[in-house]
Amino acid sequence: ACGGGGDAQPAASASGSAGGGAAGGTIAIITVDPSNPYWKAEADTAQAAVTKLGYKATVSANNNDPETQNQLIETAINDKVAGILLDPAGADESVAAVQKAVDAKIPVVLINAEISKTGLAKAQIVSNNAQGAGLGAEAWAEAMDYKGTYVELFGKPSDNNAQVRSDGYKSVISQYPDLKSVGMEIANWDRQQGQEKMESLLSKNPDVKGVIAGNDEMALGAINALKEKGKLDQVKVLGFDGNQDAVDAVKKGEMVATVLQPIVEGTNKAITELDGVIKNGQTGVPDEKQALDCTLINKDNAAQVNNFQLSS
Amino acid sequence: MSTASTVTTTAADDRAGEVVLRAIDISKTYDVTRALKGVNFEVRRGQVTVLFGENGAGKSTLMKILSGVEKPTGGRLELDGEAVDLASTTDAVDRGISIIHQELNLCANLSVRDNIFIGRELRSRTGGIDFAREGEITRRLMERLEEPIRPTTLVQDLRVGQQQIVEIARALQTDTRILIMDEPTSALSATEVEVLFKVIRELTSQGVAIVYISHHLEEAIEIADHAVVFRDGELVATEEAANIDLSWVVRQMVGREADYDFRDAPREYGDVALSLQNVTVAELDTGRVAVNDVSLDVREGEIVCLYGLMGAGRTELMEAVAGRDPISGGRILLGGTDLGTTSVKDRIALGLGLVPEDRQRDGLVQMMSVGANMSLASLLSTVKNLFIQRRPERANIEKEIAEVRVKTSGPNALITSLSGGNQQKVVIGKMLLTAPKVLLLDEPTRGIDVGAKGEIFSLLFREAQKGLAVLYVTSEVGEALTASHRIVVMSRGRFVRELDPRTCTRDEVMAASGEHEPADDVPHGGTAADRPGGSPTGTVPTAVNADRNGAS
Amino acid sequence: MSTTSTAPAPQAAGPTPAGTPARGSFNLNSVLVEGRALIALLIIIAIFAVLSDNYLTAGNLTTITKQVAFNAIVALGMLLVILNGGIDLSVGSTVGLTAAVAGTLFRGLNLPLTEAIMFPQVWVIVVLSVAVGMLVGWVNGLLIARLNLAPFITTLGMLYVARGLTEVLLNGQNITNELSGQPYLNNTGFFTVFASRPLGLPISAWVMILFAVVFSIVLTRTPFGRWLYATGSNERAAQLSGVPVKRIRTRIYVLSGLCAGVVGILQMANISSSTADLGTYYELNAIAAVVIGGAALSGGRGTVRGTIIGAFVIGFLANGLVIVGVSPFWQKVITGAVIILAVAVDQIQQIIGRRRNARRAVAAVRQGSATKTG
Amino acid sequence: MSTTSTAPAPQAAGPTPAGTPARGSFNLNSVLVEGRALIALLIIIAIFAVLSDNYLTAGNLTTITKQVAFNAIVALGMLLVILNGGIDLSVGSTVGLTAAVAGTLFRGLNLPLTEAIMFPQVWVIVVLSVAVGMLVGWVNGLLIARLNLAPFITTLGMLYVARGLTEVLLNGQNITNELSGQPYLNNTGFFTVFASRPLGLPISAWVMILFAVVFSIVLTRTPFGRWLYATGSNERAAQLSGVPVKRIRTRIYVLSGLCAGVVGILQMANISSSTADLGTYYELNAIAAVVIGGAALSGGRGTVRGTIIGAFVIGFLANGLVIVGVSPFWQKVITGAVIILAVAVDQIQQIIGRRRNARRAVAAVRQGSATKTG
Ligand SMILES: Nc1ncnc2c1ncn2[C@@H]1O[C@H](COP(=O)(O)OP(=O)(O)OP(=O)(O)O)[C@@H](O)[C@H]1O
Ligand SMILES: Nc1ncnc2c1ncn2[C@@H]1O[C@H](COP(=O)(O)OP(=O)(O)OP(=O)(O)O)[C@@H](O)[C@H]1O
Ligand SMILES: O[C@@H]1[C@H](O)[C@H](O)CO[C@H]1O
Ligand SMILES: [Mg+2]
Ligand SMILES: [Mg+2]
Repeated sequence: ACGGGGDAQPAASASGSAGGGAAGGTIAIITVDPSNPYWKAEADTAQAAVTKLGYKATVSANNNDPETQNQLIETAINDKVAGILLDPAGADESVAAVQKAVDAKIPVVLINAEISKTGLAKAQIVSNNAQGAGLGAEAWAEAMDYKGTYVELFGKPSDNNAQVRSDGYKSVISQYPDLKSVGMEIANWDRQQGQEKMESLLSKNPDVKGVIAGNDEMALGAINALKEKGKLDQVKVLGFDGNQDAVDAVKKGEMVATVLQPIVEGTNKAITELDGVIKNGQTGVPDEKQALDCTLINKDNAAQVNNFQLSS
Repeated sequence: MSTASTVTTTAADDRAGEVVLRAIDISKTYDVTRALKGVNFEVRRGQVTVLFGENGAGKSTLMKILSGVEKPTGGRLELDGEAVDLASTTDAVDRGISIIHQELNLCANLSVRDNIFIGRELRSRTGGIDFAREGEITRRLMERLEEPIRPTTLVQDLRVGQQQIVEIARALQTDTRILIMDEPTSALSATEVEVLFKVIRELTSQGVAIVYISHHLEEAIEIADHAVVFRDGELVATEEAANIDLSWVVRQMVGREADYDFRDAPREYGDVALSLQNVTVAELDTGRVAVNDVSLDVREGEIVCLYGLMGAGRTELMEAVAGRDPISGGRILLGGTDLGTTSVKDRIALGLGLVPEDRQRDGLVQMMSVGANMSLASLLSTVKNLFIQRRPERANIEKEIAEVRVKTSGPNALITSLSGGNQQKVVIGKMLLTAPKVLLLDEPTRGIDVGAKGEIFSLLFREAQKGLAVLYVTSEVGEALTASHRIVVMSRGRFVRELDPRTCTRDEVMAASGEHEPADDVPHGGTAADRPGGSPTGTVPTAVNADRNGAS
Repeated sequence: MSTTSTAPAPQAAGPTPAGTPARGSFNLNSVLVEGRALIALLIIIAIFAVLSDNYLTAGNLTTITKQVAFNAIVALGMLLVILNGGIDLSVGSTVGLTAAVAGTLFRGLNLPLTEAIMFPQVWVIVVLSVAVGMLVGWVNGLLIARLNLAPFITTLGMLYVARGLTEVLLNGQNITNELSGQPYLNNTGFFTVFASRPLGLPISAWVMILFAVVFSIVLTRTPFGRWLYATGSNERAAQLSGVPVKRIRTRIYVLSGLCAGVVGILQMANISSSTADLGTYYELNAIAAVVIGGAALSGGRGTVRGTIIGAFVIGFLANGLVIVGVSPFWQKVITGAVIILAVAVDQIQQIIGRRRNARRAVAAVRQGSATKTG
Repeated sequence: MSTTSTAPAPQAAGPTPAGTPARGSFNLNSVLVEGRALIALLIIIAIFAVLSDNYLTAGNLTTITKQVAFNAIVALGMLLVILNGGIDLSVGSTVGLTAAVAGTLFRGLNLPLTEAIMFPQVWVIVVLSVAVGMLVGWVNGLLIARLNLAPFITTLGMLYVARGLTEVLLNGQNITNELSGQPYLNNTGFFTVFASRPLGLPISAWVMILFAVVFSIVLTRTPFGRWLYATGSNERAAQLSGVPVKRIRTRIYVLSGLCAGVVGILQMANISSSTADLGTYYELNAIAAVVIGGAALSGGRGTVRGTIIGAFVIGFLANGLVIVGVSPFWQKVITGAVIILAVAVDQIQQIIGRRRNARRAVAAVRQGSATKTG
């Protein structure tokens, strides 16, 4: 398959008008796992925005599986959609899939996570996980008084963000030699697994002082385990995402902080840009990679968070 | 509910002979098979009605209908003169009809007691099972059947004969007015049959009606009050027991004057084909020595019968020789080569095959066609360039179907559509197709009608004539005496005696097996002592008994 | 030459455990098959106890027991199904669905006509949700018993259906805060009951004990139990004996759904929320527990005690691997290996036993004939 | 009245394919059991074709075929295992492990003594990785055939072991860029071969066709095939007929591992990387395909054609649901329901057929006796 040299702009608009169904054609929204509140917000936001712009929307989930993603992209191509909004399953693994859509002259905009090649997607709108992790870790370290033992709950290993956040945490924590890691377990972004792993980690380290979790669900699981053992007072927990349960926990002082990913804002932006490409051949934004900074959520601003948006 | 194991009726029964159950114009169709065609049949109080008929004649089908297992496609039943509709086995049991099925229907993982009371548990005051009472009743039933099995023994630890006793006990446990026994004795020893007959007489004297089916014709004639003969789904003859004899039965069954005399002609034997030298077989799970240091030579063209009682260890020996189980001592030589630890497959290739005892479990591949079953063991002989060559395979199958005279619609018919006897012929044909030098057969005629028995033995004679060495197991003396060149008697894992069937007597054979004491302390008129043997030659008209001990 | 023994016949006199006849017959089996599970359990405990001081502490044992309880309760339902010769792959999804239903009920029911929202009381919520679990089981049971569908594929289909319904119900939202209820809605008290710890043991452990005792009695002392063992071993024979095989089959799937439903409620209390993923993979853990506990997947063999031990094997292992600090990747490898080893143990034992049996038997024969000839 | 006719008996006259005794007997089965799969397939295609214009396009059919191919190849291995009366839950993990091994080999082998890194050539990588898949199958086979362990629990254990090893190998990282190879390392060409599309069909589809043809011939025309059906239906009888049952059993697990290994390589080319999750849940899809295709989980019944159709049922359904735009939550519900319906179809047919047969028989008898008496 030859890559269809040059830019695909005219063809893109052509395929846009060719797209069947609704007036503006169909936009395929491929999210990761809408049974997780975070991605659910992403999918819902996208769907609402797409519909508002007069397109028909199909929503599907790749479950972080590149193969499923491949299938979904190919199906979208066959369905002659006008554009694709994709939350990619893996930075490297998704390159080929995006390439396929580009070859079929269908514009793709990426949301939430990036791919390792530029020049394919029209835009890559991601929250800055490294920056967010830094923010969170700093706030947590401060709450820890820069000393003490801690454990880490790691997300799904196949999801890039798990490693990025873990690395981001560590780059901050490594500056404080008195913070000591005494255990790391994988809990696959999942609340129940987070709780079970935390229970066992607590047996191993009864005096642990802190928990850093790759996302809010695992952090909330850890909080449950700590509550049950009556140790929540002595342990500082850090989450990531800014989902509603976590924000509530922050309000109650159960969680030190979480990091809000501006997913609603980012998704709206992504759809606007995709619409731009379909209608005018351009996103209207100069850069392909657009990192949206994350916001630290602590007791001070927790009350202002609603559905992944911080009202000021 | 009276749960005692006996039936409460007066011993002196004046109403004996009354018809209690009547089947009127019963038909049964299985898809395309018409198993019963408008049968009228009566069961009489306090009497034994015996059913005769070849395999597939429809006997079991009728019994299943009488006991609520199957529903007829036409006709009706009358119990005590009133129409009944038996919706299920429970329904039938509630009306006093129980059945001992032809196939064992036990749960191997449960105890004897649990099997006997399953489906009609005795409850304790708390609502749970009253194990103590159930156990006690079981114990008494076992005493009555003279089989000292503990109520808590698991059925899987019993030998087949004992399992059959459990089946019988289960039927006795209910309040039965009509008891149907479909081949209850196929795995029983002569002693056990005697006990059963004693129990049957007790029951009839109490007014219970018995329906009895067996392919051991003499045994059946002995216990009969009425005889009924089935052929091809139709009831073809009814007669009082006083007026029947073996030849009448056979004539009615096969529909013509039958004269099966399969005594093989004497002939020269060839070299030693199979040689067992001090063979010992231990049951691996238990360490029990099933076969204890036995030696035997079988020559080409010779037919050796291995006679013995249930549990003598014959099956273990046969399976070990066939290579399924390892021997733990001694040597097995086939045409001079030590078989060592060669596999079943290699032994078949070398010319040694086994027709196993339990054809459903070990002989047939139920999901396959007649043809595929037939060619299974000899498949490699039709392989060229890795592929099965269809035409030669087909030719082999068709030749063998004709050779062993399987009654079937063709090689594509499902094996399960054949009658038992025909299935058995397929299993034998399968092994013959491997061109064996030595053929082992374990109870090749169990549950098979006279006609088929005769055919199977004449088949063996023909093969032996061509040089095949045959070693077969039987539990029927008649069969041992008439269809073999030599009898080896096995008892408790050992070969206890070798006999010449032309010179020895029935009693000698049985005595050697430890089956019973000499024939005078017989409870019932002398003949009952003999294990009634429905042998092929036993069907020779009238003079059977005189003829018997002489043999060719 | 007293080789024999299995031959169960004449030693009528022997010391039969009178009084407990029923148990007697199962005991023989159970001792054999539970043996391997117990051995595995003891080895695991010994190894980890040596490797970590924090393993055999009261606190950690309580933690393990709590985690084990969820799996054990599901496994008890699975045991019934497996005894019947079936399998239930839908239990994990049913756990999730039950919790989702309960969560949704806590959030209040929109009554269609009145525009009002109804908030059921806690006990009503619990009963209704567990009933949903039973309903799933009932559908399984009907399909399997009445339509004769293969249990594996039926419950596999149900695995997807129930998980999908869970996601539809939750619609991507976790239900958390509503679970506490509101005094003015009259639906508080959920956590008070289900997160309580009578005598220091979490409620899930008590439920496990209760279920184990009840199931054990049902299996060994009632006709239903006997019938279940019978259907799993020889369905036709059972049917001809008047055992209502279809009804039993339907019921055990309902009971399996009940167990899953109860665990759904307990887990919801445990993690203080309903999430869409809840219960994923529970079916595999439950099956592993039952089989490690000595049950035969072909039906007819298995015990409550073995199943509980099997669940503890898995629980002690998972916890120990974390406590000892084995890398998370290797944890999976070891778990898989232990599952295989646990069931391989008695096969290996048997093979060794067989060899020895054969040797002994032959020795006995030789000696016998030597004596005779000599 | 060609309805059910499970009883295949005497219609001797019928057009039985003479000269093909074995096939003949299987054909009868296969027509019956594949019937439902075909019906399901046609219904699915019809529904979606009506709902979307883009469904029955050449492009979409090619896409579906490619997607189906992965599942179908794994399912063909699973078919062998199921014909034998077993099950292989480890195939999904084996797909992942094979891809991980291949990826690792692309990254180069650290030779311990020389400090050098060795880069094997592409064909060596492919052969070695597929061999790893076969090795996994061989271990399964040994445990199941020689130690008599239950296939379900053995391969469940192996599911964990292989997935764990995959994660250990990848250490949580995905391998992507190395797969293209480097000219100076002599390991390029992987994608050229495996991502090519001869005659417009992706390579995976060609492999599926190749495997289907070969397996079909093996099953119907060779002793191995005949023996496999025999062992699945009655192992004891097969053994006494000289069928090497243990060897066959071992081999089919090796073949199942081979299929999984090949899919591992194909998938790696398809998604251009090795990931730790690759192949998750493949076992369930493969089993569903085999069973929808008419195989009996108890063994001895099933065909290549049915399995391929079964895989297409799943593939057409998954694709159609996305094209039509059904919500992801409901997709699961529908998928589960279709799995159940697909296997229920012929049961329902049979039940209806049986009723009719019974009615007819009664009528015939009535008429018969009427004639007689009349
Ligand atoms: N379930 C069934 N399905 C189809 N055909 C059957 C079924 N049961 C019996 N038949 C057929 O019905 C006929 C009568 O069988 P039945 O079992 O009554 O014979 P039988 O007289 O008891 O023979 P045997 O002496 O071998 O026990 C046979 O042709 C048999 O193949
Ligand atoms: N599957 C089995 N499980 C346990 N014990 C068995 C099994 N098969 C046979 N036995 C035991 O082996 C012994 C020998 O029985 P077997 O049936 O082989 O003897 P036989 O001489 O062949 O007699 P027959 O075949 O006529 O019953 C019996 O005591 C029986 O209990
Ligand atoms: O950003 C998302 C969310 O944090 C989710 O909770 C886990 O996966 C990450 O990629
Ligand atoms: Mg019969
Ligand atoms: Mg025998």
